[in-house]
Amino acid sequence: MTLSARFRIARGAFVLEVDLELPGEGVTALFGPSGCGKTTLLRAIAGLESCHCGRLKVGHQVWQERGHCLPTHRRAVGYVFQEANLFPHLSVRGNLEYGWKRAPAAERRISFDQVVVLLGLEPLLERRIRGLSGGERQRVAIARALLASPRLLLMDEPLAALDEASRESLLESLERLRGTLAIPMLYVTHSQREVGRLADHLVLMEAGRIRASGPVEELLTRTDLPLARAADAEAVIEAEVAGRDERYHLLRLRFGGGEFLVPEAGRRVEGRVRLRILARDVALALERPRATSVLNVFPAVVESLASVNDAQVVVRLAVEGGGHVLSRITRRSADALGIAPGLRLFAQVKSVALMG
Amino acid sequence: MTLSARFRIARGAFVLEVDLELPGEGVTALFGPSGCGKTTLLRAIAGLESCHCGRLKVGHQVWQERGHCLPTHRRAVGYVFQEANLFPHLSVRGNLEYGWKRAPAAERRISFDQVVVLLGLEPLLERRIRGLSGGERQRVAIARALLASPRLLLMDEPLAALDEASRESLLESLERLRGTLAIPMLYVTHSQREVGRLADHLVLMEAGRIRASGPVEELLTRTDLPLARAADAEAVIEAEVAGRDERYHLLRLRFGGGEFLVPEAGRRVEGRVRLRILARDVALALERPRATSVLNVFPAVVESLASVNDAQVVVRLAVEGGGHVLSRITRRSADALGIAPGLRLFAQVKSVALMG
Amino acid sequence: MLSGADLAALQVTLRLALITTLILLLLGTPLAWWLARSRAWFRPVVEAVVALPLVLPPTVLGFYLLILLGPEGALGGLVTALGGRPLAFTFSGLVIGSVLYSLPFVVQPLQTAFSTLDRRLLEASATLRAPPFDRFVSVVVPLSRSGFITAAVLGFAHTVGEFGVVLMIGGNIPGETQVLSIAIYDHVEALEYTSAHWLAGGLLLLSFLLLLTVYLVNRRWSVAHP
Amino acid sequence: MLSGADLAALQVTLRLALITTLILLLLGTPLAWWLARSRAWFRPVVEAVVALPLVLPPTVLGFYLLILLGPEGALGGLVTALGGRPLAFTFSGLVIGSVLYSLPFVVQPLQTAFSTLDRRLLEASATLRAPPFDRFVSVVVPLSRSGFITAAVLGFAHTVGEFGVVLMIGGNIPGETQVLSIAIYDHVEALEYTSAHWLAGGLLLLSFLLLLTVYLVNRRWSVAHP
Amino acid sequence: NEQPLRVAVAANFLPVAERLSTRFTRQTGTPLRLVSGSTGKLYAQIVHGAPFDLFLAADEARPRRLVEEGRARGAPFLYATGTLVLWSPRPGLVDQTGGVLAEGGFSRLAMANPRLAPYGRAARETLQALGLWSRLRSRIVRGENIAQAFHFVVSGNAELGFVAASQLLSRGEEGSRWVVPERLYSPILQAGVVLTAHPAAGRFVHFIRCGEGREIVREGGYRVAADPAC
Ligand SMILES: Nc1ncnc2c1ncn2[C@@H]1O[C@H](COP(=O)(O)OP(=O)(O)OP(=O)(O)O)[C@@H](O)[C@H]1O
Ligand SMILES: Nc1ncnc2c1ncn2[C@@H]1O[C@H](COP(=O)(O)OP(=O)(O)OP(=O)(O)O)[C@@H](O)[C@H]1O
Ligand SMILES: [Mg+2]
Ligand SMILES: [Mg+2]
Repeated sequence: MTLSARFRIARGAFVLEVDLELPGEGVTALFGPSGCGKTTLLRAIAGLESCHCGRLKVGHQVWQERGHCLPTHRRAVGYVFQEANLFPHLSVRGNLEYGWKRAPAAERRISFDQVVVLLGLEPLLERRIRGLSGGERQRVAIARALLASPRLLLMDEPLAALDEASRESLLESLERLRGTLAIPMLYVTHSQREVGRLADHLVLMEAGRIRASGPVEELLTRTDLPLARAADAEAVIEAEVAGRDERYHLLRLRFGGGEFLVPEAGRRVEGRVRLRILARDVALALERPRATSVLNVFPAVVESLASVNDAQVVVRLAVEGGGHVLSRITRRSADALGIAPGLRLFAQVKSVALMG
Repeated sequence: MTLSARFRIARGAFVLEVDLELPGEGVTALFGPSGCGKTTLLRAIAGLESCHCGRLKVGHQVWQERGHCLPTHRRAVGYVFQEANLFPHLSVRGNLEYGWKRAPAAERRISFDQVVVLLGLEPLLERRIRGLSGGERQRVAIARALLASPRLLLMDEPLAALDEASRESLLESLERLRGTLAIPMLYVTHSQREVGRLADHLVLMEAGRIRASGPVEELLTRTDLPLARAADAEAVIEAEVAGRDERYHLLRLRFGGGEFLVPEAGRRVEGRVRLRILARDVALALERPRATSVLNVFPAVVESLASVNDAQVVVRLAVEGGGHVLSRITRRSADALGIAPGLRLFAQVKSVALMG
Repeated sequence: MLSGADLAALQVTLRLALITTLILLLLGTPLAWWLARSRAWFRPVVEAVVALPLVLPPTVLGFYLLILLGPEGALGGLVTALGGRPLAFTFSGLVIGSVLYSLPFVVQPLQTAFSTLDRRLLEASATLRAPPFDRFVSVVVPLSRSGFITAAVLGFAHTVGEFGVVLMIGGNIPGETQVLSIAIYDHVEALEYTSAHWLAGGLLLLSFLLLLTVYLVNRRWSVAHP
Repeated sequence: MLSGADLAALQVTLRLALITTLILLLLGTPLAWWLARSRAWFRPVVEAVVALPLVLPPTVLGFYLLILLGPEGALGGLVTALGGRPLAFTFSGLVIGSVLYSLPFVVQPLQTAFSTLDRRLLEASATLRAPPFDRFVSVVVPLSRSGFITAAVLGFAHTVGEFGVVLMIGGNIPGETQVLSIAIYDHVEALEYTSAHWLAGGLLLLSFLLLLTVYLVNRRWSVAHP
Repeated sequence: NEQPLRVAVAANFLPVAERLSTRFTRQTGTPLRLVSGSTGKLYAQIVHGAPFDLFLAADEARPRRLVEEGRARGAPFLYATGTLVLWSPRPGLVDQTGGVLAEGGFSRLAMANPRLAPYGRAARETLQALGLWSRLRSRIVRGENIAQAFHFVVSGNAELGFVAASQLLSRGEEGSRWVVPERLYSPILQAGVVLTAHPAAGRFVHFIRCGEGREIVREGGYRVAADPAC
């Protein structure tokens, strides 16, 4: 199943003009500056914009095309709006049950109680919407969308109003949902962190157009795109669990000719795992550093580099065995090391984070 | 001028009970998990909750007390609501002018055009509210509050809906405003980054109560508070500009017996500057590392440590000449180094960021 | 105090008001919905036409209705041609007249309520699989409660007090088309002031209790579901 | 076609409807605001009382007003005791009667509009230094536009078509208290059908144009400021 | 320069009153202002201080009552006697003897409300005298006044009805009619009464009863008895 969309929507001076082919599984992040048209695109996919605006196919089903238009209520999308948009005349429970009751029992893939627990809504169930805090509203909105048992989940900055801890736990839940429910998600976010954390596929928007679209690993490290040059620039790579330090709860991960030690953070994992490596956590050296242990060091080849600001550059490195990482270093170091495409060197990683 | 507040507000099972003394200048960040009462506190200060709920003094002026209550419109607070809350019947310009026209000309401290430029609202001025994107709304809301020429600025997650770039530029603008306008701000945020970036004073809330309140430098590094244990844990310190590398646009900063090289990022600074140092960017060693240059290394003394998770601990270090930094290391390293309060060691900083 | 005829009139009145209010809500709701959402150029025309019956004195409106419903009138002719009973002097005729005359009192408050509704809630409801009619019932109706109550109260009360139209096309037949308002009027005209006072007082009391109940229930409801 | 008396009646009618609508808006707005926001226990009682004049046939209401306003009535007695002219059979009396009878048509749509208003906008306006009355004018009024239009239209149209009350307490004095609705009624009663048709047709046309203008302006406005 | 004379006129008499008024004003220069309404309403208004100088009622009872209550000056006077007619716009429906009533070839019979309007009372008395009252009761539709009864018939909603001769005359209606014999109902006496000391009131009353007005009243479809007061 893939999602193929082609829209042209004009709103005054703003024009959204996209032609997209998205994978029909996993999480696709929509990323772009404020006002670039992310919400408009999501609305068009949900059928909330005029149907004359384009063509949309989800799997083998045509959702809209000239002359044909599946109305929103038959698209079975779960939509988490940018502003929570809850029903003020219903209690929290009433809001949650709204879509739940309307979804055919056969299509339900998750139980009411599961969702309530997942989003920590038990104490709020009988509350009215008016007294809820911003974060609580957002959680109710996410739960409501999940409970409608959608075939496609559209989420517009669902975590923006949440604190770090809730966001973290929700991200984990969403990651788990992605695995168990196999609902494809389109996920709008302003946070590069969430992109790296959650997304498989990334769509980069700018001023109503698609700037780039592709697998997250690829796009995050392309130095011609703004992501690699952001303060939070990071790479996502795959590594293999090579061992475990039971005493200190550390994992030994093998990757690209090197080995990392990574805090286990309470989860037992086996086989292949995904890791996030921040560009600023990667230092470069021409020789394998001798003073430190071999840990967290691996050989790499410079692929490209780009300037971040006056003082810093970001370097894209190809890693042995596939994958890319980024390194942000001062221009001075880059000059000192003579960084140029093709140069072989060693990357030292200060810290990595385990995903999913 | 200080702000002293004492409120008791009950909402069903939730009770906000605070007794606060805040500095009357600079930025005070309100930080705490979703639903802990931040919005309620802001509303009470603005006079939007019942006036029987407590006592509030701003400078020498009593805003509320038993029997006496200054109504909201005479408090001259600028309030940026959590949901933008713009007037749908007015254009963007109409929204901006609303408070501007009502503020006595003598109290105006910033011109209409300045604010419009600051928030990049020129192209939106004649637009209606309905078509604005989430981020655009939020920017209009901030501008509207600023233009009311408030004596106290209350901001409820003003940047949550913005992308990294706009957030960054707005943060800069707010920092500049703090300097030029000298309006005290109360700033609710979920982002530890914004706290470190913007705040002078920090109020930590939990379940309707004040968990801690004090200068940011102090609270960020207290290992008994959740901030130091968060993934984004960081310290804010002061350093002195010792020199400048004109070619590579780097600043040499002297601090606590060590020296840093920091990208200048386009700004010329002199004298003392504030720096943010992430806990995970600080490595520890018992001896001054010889392999690397002396750069970015300084002596420090362990003050306290706390566990972050199974695998990691965070260490609070006192730095020569005052100030504290945090270091997050694996429990294994901590054991290997024998970290304990009182231990003298060397901290190596991978990267620091300049503030303000 | 109250004669049998008065009681019959009370019964006719209540039946008329109830049926009229019901029909008005049924007709007025889609009309008001259309008026609140349509962008057609002729919407203002329809809006004006809906309010128009108001400006005619009820008796005069009744007079024209009488002509319209008569055997030579457009409507009456049609009805009799189709084999129906003539409508004048029947209860059905009363209902038609009352519906026409009270229509704006039902349509306009509903339109006001509908047009202030937040459309995004309807969008939310559509993404939650609710088809259009379901959306209307589960979102629009509860959120426009206050508009519906106003519409029903104005429609009902106005039909109870309505007089000229009913008098004209009803023919004041006791037990059939004589309503309470006419009965009171008759008492006043006949200088039977005592009976008029009693009847008017009773009507006021009854209506007051009815209205009070509506508003109390509404209030209780709104405390529970604000 | 139209006699001098008819023209005088037209003039009285327009004056009456305008003045009544104005007074109704002035009185109805604060009342509706209170009803929309109050949590007092007696609010439902007030709501019911406001709707109550509706259930009495206008002539009967007029009859009681006549008693009240007449020289021996409570109000009339008071007025004359204070040295004022008696109110019955004067234009002022008409205004009082019309205001009373059309009150619910103005109060209820306003109340509906006010109660669906987003309170957070009022809070925003308060933080932007707007004192209460300013808030009302700059936020509540524009956002309740549709409620005000409904209120004004219903109030105006109902006063134009209103009849029984005016007839009773006005005394149908040409050039003074004879309004158009009564003039038409008189023509109908006097079997002067042609004059009645012309007058009714003219009134309908005039009102239609007036209403159309209101709705067109409203529409243009709402396109410009949605 | 003279205050206009305000005359409250029963609605059914208004067309005639208008003609009277024009004539009178032309003759005497005294302006008249006619206020029409149902007799009951006018009576209530007079009781509550309506500024009328003269009251021309549709019955005899209310002027008498005003005199009894001391709200009038002088005695009530008769100014016209109405004639009841059974009429249908359909030619041939009403025969010259009113036999149609007994035959019952109709579904609706219109008349004024007997409780309120003198013509209604007369119509009831007629039916009672013919012994048809209870039989026809269910087919009767009642207008509030004689004008409404006329509307019912003229609009075709009632096939026939008891109306006033004056109405038929003023409208010039055709169709079929039966002038109900006077013996079948007690006379429909329309009386008036002077209410104030307006100087023109007496003159106008005299104009109606004895002068040129008398002829106008008769032309309007009323009978006028020989008046001893003239
Ligand atoms: N009527 C209009 N005239 C001009 N521009 C419009 C109009 N309506 C919408 N727009 C513009 O369309 C753009 C896309 O809006 P959209 O809500 O899709 O942005 P977004 O990517 O979701 O932004 P955000 O991250 O701030 O929510 C915005 O720049 C908005 O100003
Ligand atoms: N009627 C009520 N009954 C019970 N709890 C209530 C009621 N009204 C509000 N609350 C609770 O008060 C708490 C404080 O809300 P507030 O909006 O101040 O939180 P907040 O700190 O701003 O959270 P957020 O960051 O999510 O916006 C919330 O937990 C909310 O659920
Ligand atoms: Mg958006
Ligand atoms: Mg909040």
